[in-house]
Amino acid sequence: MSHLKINRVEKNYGAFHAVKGVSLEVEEGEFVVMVGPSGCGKSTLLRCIAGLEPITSGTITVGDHDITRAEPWDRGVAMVFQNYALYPHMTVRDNMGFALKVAGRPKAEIRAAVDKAAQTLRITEHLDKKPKALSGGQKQRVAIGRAITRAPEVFLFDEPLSNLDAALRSQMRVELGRLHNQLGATMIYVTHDQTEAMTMASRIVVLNGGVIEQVGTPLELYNKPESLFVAGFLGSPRMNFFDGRVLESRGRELSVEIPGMPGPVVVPLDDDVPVPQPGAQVRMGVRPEAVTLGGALELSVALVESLGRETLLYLEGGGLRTVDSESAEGFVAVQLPSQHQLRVGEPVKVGWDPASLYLFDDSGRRLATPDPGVPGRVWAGGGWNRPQGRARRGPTRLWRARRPGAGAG
Amino acid sequence: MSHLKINRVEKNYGAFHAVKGVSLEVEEGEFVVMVGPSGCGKSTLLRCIAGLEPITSGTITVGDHDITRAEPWDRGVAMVFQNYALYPHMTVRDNMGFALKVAGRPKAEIRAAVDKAAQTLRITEHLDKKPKALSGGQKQRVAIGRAITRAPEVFLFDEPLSNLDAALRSQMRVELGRLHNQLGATMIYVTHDQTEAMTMASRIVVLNGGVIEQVGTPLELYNKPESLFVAGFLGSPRMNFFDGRVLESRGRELSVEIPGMPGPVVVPLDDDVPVPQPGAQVRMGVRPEAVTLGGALELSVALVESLGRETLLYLEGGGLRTVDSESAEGFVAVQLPSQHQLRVGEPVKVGWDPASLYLFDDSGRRLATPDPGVPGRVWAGGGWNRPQGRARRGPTRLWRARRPGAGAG
Amino acid sequence: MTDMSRQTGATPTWYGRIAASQSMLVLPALVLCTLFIFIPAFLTIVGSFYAFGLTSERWTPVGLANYVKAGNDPIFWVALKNNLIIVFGSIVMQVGIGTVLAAILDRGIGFGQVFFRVVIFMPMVISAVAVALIWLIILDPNIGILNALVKSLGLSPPTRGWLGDPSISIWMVLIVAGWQYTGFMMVLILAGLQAIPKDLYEAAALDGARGMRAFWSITLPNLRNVLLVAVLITTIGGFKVFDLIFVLTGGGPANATQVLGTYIYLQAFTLTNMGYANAIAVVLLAIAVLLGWLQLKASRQS
Amino acid sequence: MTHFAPRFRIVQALLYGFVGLWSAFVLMPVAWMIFAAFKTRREIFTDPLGLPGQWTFDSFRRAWGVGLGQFMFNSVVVTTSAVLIILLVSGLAAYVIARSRSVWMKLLYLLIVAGFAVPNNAVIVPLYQMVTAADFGNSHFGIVWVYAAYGIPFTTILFFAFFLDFPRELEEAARLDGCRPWAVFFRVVMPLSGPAIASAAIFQAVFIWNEFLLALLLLTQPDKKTLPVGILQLQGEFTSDWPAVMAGLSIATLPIILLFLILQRSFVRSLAGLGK
Amino acid sequence: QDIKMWTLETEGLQGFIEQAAAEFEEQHPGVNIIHERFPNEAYKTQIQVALTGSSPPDVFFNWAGEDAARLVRDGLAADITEYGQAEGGFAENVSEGWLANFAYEGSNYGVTHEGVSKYFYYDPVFFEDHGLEPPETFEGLLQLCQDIRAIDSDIVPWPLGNSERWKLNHIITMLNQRVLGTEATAADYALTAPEDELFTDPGYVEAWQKVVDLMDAGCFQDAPNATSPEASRSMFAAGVSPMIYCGTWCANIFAEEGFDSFEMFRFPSVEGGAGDPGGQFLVPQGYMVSAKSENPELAAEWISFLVSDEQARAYAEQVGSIVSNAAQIDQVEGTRWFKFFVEDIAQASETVNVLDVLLEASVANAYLDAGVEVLNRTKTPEEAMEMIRAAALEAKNG
Ligand SMILES: Nc1ncnc2c1ncn2[C@@H]1O[C@H](COP(=O)(O)OP(=O)(O)OP(=O)(O)O)[C@@H](O)[C@H]1O
Ligand SMILES: Nc1ncnc2c1ncn2[C@@H]1O[C@H](COP(=O)(O)OP(=O)(O)OP(=O)(O)O)[C@@H](O)[C@H]1O
Ligand SMILES: [Mg+2]
Ligand SMILES: [Mg+2]
Repeated sequence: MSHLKINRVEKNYGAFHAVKGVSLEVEEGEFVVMVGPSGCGKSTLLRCIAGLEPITSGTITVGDHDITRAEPWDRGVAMVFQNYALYPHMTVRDNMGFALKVAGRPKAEIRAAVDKAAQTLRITEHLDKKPKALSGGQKQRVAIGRAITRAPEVFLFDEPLSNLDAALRSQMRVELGRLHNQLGATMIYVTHDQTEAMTMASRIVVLNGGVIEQVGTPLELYNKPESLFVAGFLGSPRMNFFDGRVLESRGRELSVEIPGMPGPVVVPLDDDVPVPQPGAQVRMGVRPEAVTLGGALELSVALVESLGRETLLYLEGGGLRTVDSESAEGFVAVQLPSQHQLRVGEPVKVGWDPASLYLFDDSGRRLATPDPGVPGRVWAGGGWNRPQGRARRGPTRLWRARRPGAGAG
Repeated sequence: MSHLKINRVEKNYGAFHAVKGVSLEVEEGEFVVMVGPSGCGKSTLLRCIAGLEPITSGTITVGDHDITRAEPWDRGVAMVFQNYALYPHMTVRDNMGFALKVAGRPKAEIRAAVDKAAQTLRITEHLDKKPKALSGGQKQRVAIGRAITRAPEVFLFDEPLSNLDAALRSQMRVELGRLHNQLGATMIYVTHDQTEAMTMASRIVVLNGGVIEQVGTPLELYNKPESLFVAGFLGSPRMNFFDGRVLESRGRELSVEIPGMPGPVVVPLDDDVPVPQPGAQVRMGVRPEAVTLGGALELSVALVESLGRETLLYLEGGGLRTVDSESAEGFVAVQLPSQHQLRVGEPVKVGWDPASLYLFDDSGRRLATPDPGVPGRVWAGGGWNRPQGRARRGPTRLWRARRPGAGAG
Repeated sequence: MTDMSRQTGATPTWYGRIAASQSMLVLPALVLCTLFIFIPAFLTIVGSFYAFGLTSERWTPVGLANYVKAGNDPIFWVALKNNLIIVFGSIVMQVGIGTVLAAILDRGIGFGQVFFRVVIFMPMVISAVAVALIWLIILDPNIGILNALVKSLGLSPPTRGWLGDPSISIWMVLIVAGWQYTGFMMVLILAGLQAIPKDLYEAAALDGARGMRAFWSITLPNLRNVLLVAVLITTIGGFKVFDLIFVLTGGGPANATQVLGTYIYLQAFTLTNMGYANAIAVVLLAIAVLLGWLQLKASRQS
Repeated sequence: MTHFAPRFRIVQALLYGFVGLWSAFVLMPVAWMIFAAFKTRREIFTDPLGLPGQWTFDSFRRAWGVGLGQFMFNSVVVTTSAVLIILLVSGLAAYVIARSRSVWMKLLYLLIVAGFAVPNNAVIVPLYQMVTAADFGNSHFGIVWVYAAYGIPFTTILFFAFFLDFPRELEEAARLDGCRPWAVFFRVVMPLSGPAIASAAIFQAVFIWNEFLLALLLLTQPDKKTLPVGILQLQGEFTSDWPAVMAGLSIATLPIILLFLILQRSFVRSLAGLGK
Repeated sequence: QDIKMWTLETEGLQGFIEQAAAEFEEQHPGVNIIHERFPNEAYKTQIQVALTGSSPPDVFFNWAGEDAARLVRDGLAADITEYGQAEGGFAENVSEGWLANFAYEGSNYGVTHEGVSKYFYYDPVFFEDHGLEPPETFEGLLQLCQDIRAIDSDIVPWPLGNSERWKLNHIITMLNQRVLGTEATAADYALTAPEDELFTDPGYVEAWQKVVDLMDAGCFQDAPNATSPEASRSMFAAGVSPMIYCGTWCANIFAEEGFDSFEMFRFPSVEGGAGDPGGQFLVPQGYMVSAKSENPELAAEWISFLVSDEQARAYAEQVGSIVSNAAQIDQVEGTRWFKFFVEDIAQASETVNVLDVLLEASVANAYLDAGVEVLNRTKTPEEAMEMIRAAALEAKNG
C-alpha cells in the first residue's frame, strides 16, 4: 500500500481553482519532486498536504490515517520553507527542538534528538547561534534539521534551495540526496529547478495549471514526455521545436514538411498513437544534444557558448526557425560535449538521427518520442534513407555511442 | 593602445587591503569578466573604476584620459547594479533618460536615445511603467538601458543577473552577448557564475584575495589554469583533486603515488616548469568529464544524478578520496555525456587519459595541464604503458574524440 | 543603525566631500536646536542653583537648596509618583491593550480591520486640550454622561466626583490618556505584527504551536523591538505629560493629580518660585534624557 | 492567513466583541460632543444621555463667532510652515550625518538626540524670555522657528535611520548619471523618502497642531492665536454655554478627523516605518 | 504710537474698549490701542511672564493685592503718580480710598477701575412657595439648607463649583472676616505676625468648621471639587437649585441664560463673631502700567481716560459693573440688580478683599488646597490650618 495518498484533491481560492482534482500515490521512502511553471499550484498542493490550507474537496491519507481534516501538527508531516522560516529569536538548538518542546517531551530527549540531527547535518558547532549569524546554506540546514527532529512520516520541501547560490545549491543537492538515503523517509519536494528535479527525484510530478501533466521517473519524463509541455519543460537549453505540417504517412512513419528545411523530415511514430492525417499541424522537437555536427542541414553560427567541457551553439539558418525557444530569435540550439573553436557567422552542417526526434500533435500530445536503445542514423537531407520500419526497443545500453565525426550518411 | 588601463591599483579600507595592486589592460570592445570567490574584491575594483570609491594608489585611464581622480559622471563609464538600482519614482523612460536630463540635453535628443535603447532591449511597450510594475528580467533590461542611453565608453556590470531565476538568466545571457556584439562597447562584467563567465567573456580575470590569479580566454583558463585555485574555480562539478607524493621522475614524466590508487600514476609535465624532487607533495587533478568508464580503477557508485543529456556519477572507493571537493565525502565526480542506468552501490571501473591530468605543486602552481590536441590513452593501472615523452601540442582540432567504450589500453 | 561601523575607516571622496564642505548643511538644525533647546535647558540648569521669583531680577545663589527642598517636598514626591503611575499605567493600558487590539486586528478577525483601525486610532489626532475639555464635561458630576450612565445602571457614582476624589482622579487621567493614545500604540504594534513573516506562523503550526502558544512563542519575541519602542514612547510621554492634566484637573484635587510638568508650572507661574521650579525641571530633564538615551541604545540593538 | 475551524467561531465573536467595545468607548465621547453641540443649554443639563430635541446650528454659529475660523487659519499657517521647515532642515542634517564618517558628526547626532528628550515645559521660562527678547512674541513667523526647533530632533532621528537604510546603489547610480551632491539629495533621495517624510510630517503636524503651552504664552493677540488656545478660550467666553463649547470643539476637531480619514491609509502605513 | 492693553476676557468689555479706544484715538492722533484678552485662569501666568519679557503690554489689568504688590517690588510696574496728578489725570476722578488699592509707599502704581462683589442670589418664587426667607445669620443659613433639603432631598440648596478652587476661597474669605474681624487677621495675612502667633487664632479653625457645618447641613451638592463654577451657575440658572453665592458679574449671566427674576441677599452674619457684619466682599481691580512701557505717560493718560466720568458711566452701563468713579452712577441706566449692587456697596462699613489675591502666593495656594481637602473631608479644620500655618511660616522665612 502506498504511504501518502492524495485522492482527487481540489483547492479553490474563491472562484479561482488553484488545484483541480489531483490524485497521487507516494510510496514509503520515495522522493517525489513536483515541478511546473510558476503559479501552477505546486506550493498550494504542498500546503494542502501540510494542512496549512484547508482543501475544498478530496482526501489525503498518510499510512492508514485520513488526515484530510487533521490539524497541521497531527499529520506527521514536516515542512521546509523556501526562506527557511527559522524563528529569529531562538537559537539553532531551540529552533530544532521547538516542536518537541511544544509536544512537552522531556528535556533530555529533545537534546538527544537535536544533537543527532545536528550531527547528521554537520551543524553541531552552530547549535548555540541565532539564525541571523548563519550563512544561507547553514540556515537551510537548520530548517531541515527542524524537520528531522520531529521524525515525521513525510517531509515536505517548498523550493528549499532557491535562495542559495549555484555552488551551494549543488552541494546541498548532494547532501539532501544523502540525507534521503540515510533517513529513508518519504519526501515531497517542490522546485522550479530542473536540475534538482532530474537529479534528486525517484519520481517527478509535472504540474501545469492545477492538474498533473505527467508522473514518472526523471528519465521517463525526459525521454518519453507525454506532452509538448513536459518535453519543453525538461532540458536546458530547451528542446528545439519546429512547426510543421504532415505531408504523408507511410506505415508508422510520418513525412513532415518544415519551413526552412531543405526537404521533408521522416519521423517514426510511437506505437500507441493514432496516425495523423496529412495536412495536420504538428510540432517537431529535437534536443540540443541530439543535433550532431555533420549532416545535410547547413546553418550558420549565431552565438557560441564554450563551457569548457561542453559547447553550446546557437545556429541560425534562412527560413528555419525554432518556435517557443529560449532565444527570442528562433536559433537552433546545439549542445556538443566537447570544446570547439567556432566563430560567429561560420557555416556549419548539422544533422540528427530520426530516431531521436519528438513529434507532437497540435493539441500538444505525444506522437513520437526517441527510442534511446537504437543508435539511429544521421539524417542527411530528405528521402527515406533508412530501412523501413522502426526498430523496436532493444535492451537498454549504458550509453549511446556518439560519432560526431561522421559525415552525411 | 588599450582602451581601459588599470595600473597597480590598490584599495585599502582602513587596515584592510581589499585590492592589492591590480594591473589590467582592456582593449576596446572587449568583454572582460571578473570572477573570484566572495569577498575577493571584484565589486571593489569595479567601483574603483566607476569612481564610486577613491583608490588608495595607482592610476586608471580610459582612452587618453587619466580618470583616477575624476568624478564618477566624468569618467565615461556606466554601471549596472546587481539589484538594478532603478529609481522607483520615475517611469522607465525617465529612468533611462535621467543621465541625459541631468546633463541638460534637449528633450528630443533624450527621447530619441531612450527610444533607441528601448528598441534594442525590446522594452518599448514598458516605457511608461514604473519599475515596480516590471518583472525581474525587464527591470534588468531597463538597468542596462539606462547605461546604454549614456553611450559610455565602458560598461560596468556587477553581478547583473544574479537576482534572476535560472531560465531568465540563460536568456539574458544570450541577450547580453548579442548586445555586446551590436554595441561593440567595452564591458567589464563581475559575476560569480562560471557559466556566465565561460560563455560571455572574451577574457576572464580571476581575482583571489585582492590580486589577479590569471587572465585569459575562457578556454585558456579552463585548459591551462596557472594555479590550483583557477583549476578548481572553473568547471562544475569541480575538478577531482587527489593529494599525492612524487615517487620519481623519468625525463619530463612524473610518477606520483596517490593513496587509494592501485599503483603509481604517471603524469607528463608541462615544458616550462621545473621538475619536482621525489618526495614532494603534489596535488593531482582530473576533470569529471575526463574520467571515462572502463579502466583499471574499481570504484562503487555513491550517487547518480541523471540530467537526461548527461549523467553525473559520484563514486567512492576504499582509500581513494578527493580533497576539497563539492561533496564533503571525497567522492570522485564523473560526468558522462549520455544517459546511464546505474544503481547506488554498483561497482564501476573507470580510467583516464594521462594527458588529461592536471598536477600542481604544494604551493598550488601548475606542473602539468592536459594537452587538448592529443587524444591520450586510457590509464590502465600502473606502469609506463605509453610511448616515452609527451607529444607536443599539435594543431588544435575542433573536438576530441570520445571513446567511452574503449577498455583498458 | 549598525551600518555606522561599515562606513568607518574609509577614505572619503564623495561622502567625505559632504562631510567637509556640505557639513554646513547641519548648521540650520544645530542653530535652531541650540537657540531654542540647548540654551534654555542650560539656563534652566543654571537657574536651579538660585532662588528667584518669576518677576524678580534678583538671583540669589542657594547652592543645592532647591534640590534639598524638592527632597523634602511631599508634593514633589506625589508628582513624581503620579508620573510613575501614569508611566506604568499607560504601559499596561496603552501598550497592553494596544497589543491585544493589534493582535486581534492582525489575525483574529476577518473583516472590518480598516474600520476598527481608523476608529481606534482617531483620538490621537485630536488636541489634548479638546480631549480634556470633552472629558471634563463627560466626567462632570452634575451634567456629565458618565454619572448618568452609572446611575442608569443602578450604581452610585463616587460622591466626590470622578475628578474630585483624590483616590480616583489620577486613574481617570489615566483612562483619558488611554482613550487618546491606545490607538496609536495599537497601530504601531500592528505595523510590527504585520512585519512578522507569515511563514513563521505556519512553521509554528506544523511544530504544534497555535493560538496562545504561537502568540507567546512567536509573536511576542518577534515583536520585542516594536514593543520596546512603544514602551519607551509611552514612558517619555508619561514624563512629559502636561496639557491633559493642566486642563482636566489642574493638578487637583489638592495636588492629587499633580505631575512634574504641572508642578513645574505651578511653582514657576503661580507661586513664582523660579529657582525651585528649575530644580524640578532639571529632575524631569534628567529623567527624559536618560530615557532618550535608553531609547537610542535599544534601537541601536535592534 | 490561516483558516479558522468552526470551534474558533466563538473565540472570534469574543474578539469582535472586545474590539467593538473599545471602538464604542473611543467613539462615544466624540459622538456625545457632537450631540451636545445640538442640544440646548437646558437639555444638556436635564437630559445628558438623550438625543437633542432640535437639530439647530445655533450653537455652531455662536462658537464660530468667537473667531474659530481665524484660529484654524492660524493653526494651518503655523503648522504647515513649521512642518516644512522641520522636514527640510532635519532632512539635510540627517542626510549629512548619515553619510558622514566623521566622529564629530556622530557626536552631533548624539547631541540632537539629547535635544529630543528635553520637554518644553521644563525650559519654558528661559525660552519665553529669549523668544520675546527676539521680538518673536505674537508672531507666527517667530513661533514657527520654536516649533521647528522642537520638531527637529525627533525628525532627524527618524530620517537618520531611514537614510542609513536607504539603498546606496540608488545614490551611486545617480552619481554615475551625473548628479552633484545637491541633485542626489533633491532628485533621488528626497523623492524616495516618501514614507519617512510622510510619517515625520504627520507626527509633527499632529504635535504642532495640538501644541498648547507655547502657543498660550507666545500668541496673545486674538488674531494670532492657534486652535488649542482658541478652544480653551471657548470655555471662558461661553461661561456655561456648553452647547457652544461643544460646537466649538466639534468645529475644531472634525477637520483634523476628516483629514485623518482621508489620509489614514498612508498615515497608518507610514507608522509602520517607526516600529523598525 | 501703539498702546498695548491686556485685560481679562469679560463679557461686554470688548465692546466698551473698542468704542473708548476709538474716542481716545480721535483725541490723540497717531495713537493706536491694541486690546488683547485672556481667559481668567491663564491670565495670571501670562501677565507675569510677559512683564519679564521684552515687550510687555503697556497697560494691563490686575487685581489689587499681593500679585500687584510683588510687581511693584520687582520693579515691573511703573510709578504713575505724577501722571495722575496732571490735568485731567485719574486722581481727579478716583477717590483716594479706591486709589489706595494700588498705592504703595505713597505712590500710585495703578488705578482701580472697578470693584466686584459677591451676593447670595435666590429664586424668590421658590422661597415664597415654600415659605422660606433670606437668612440673617449663619445659623439661619444652615437652617435654610436643611429646610430646602426637607422639601426634596434631591434639591441642592446651594451649588458650589469649586473645581478651580477659588469658589470656596471666597466663602472662607467672608467667614474669616465674620468670625475673626479684619484687625485680627491683618497681621497674619501680611505675614507680619510673630512666628509663634502666625495663623494660630482659633477663629481660623472655627471658620473652616463653619464650612463643615454647611456641608453637614446639606447645603452643597455631592462633588463640589469636581464641579466647575460654570456648572454650579447653570444649576441655579436652570432652576435646579434655589440659591447660589455668586459674584456681581453673575447676574448678567443668569439673565442671559433666561433667568432674571432672582433676588439677592448679603453674606449673613455669624453670631458671636468678631467681624463687622456690615463688611462686604469687594475685590478692587484696575489697570497698571508696565515699567518697560516706552510711553508711560500716554499709557497713564489712557487709563485716566477710562476712569473719566463719561467713560466710567458708559462702562457701568455696558458691563453693569461697580466702577471706581461713581460721580455719574446715578445717571447710569442700569439693571435692577445693578442699582441694588451700587446701593448696597455704598452702605458697606468695610470691604473685604479675597484671600487668593491678598495673600502671598504660596499661602494663598495653601488656602486654596485646604479648601479642597476640607470639602473632600480629607482634612479636618485643624489639619487644614496646620497646612496653612506651615506654608505661611515658610513664606515668612524663605
Ligand atoms: N491565498 C491565495 N488566495 C488566492 N489565490 C492564491 C492564494 N495562494 C495562491 N493563489 C493562487 O494560486 C495559484 C497557485 O499558487 P502556488 O503558490 O501554488 O503556485 P506555485 O506553483 O507554488 O508557484 P511558484 O513556482 O511561483 O511558487 C496562483 O495562481 C496563485 O495566484
Ligand atoms: N566599505 C567597506 N569598508 C570596509 N571593508 C569593505 C568595504 N566594502 C568592501 N569591503 C571589504 O572588501 C572586501 C572585498 O569586497 P567586495 O565587495 O569587493 O567583494 P566581492 O568580490 O564583490 O564579493 P561578492 O562576490 O560577495 O560580491 C571584502 O572583504 C569586504 O568585506
Ligand atoms: Mg510556490
Ligand atoms: Mg560584489
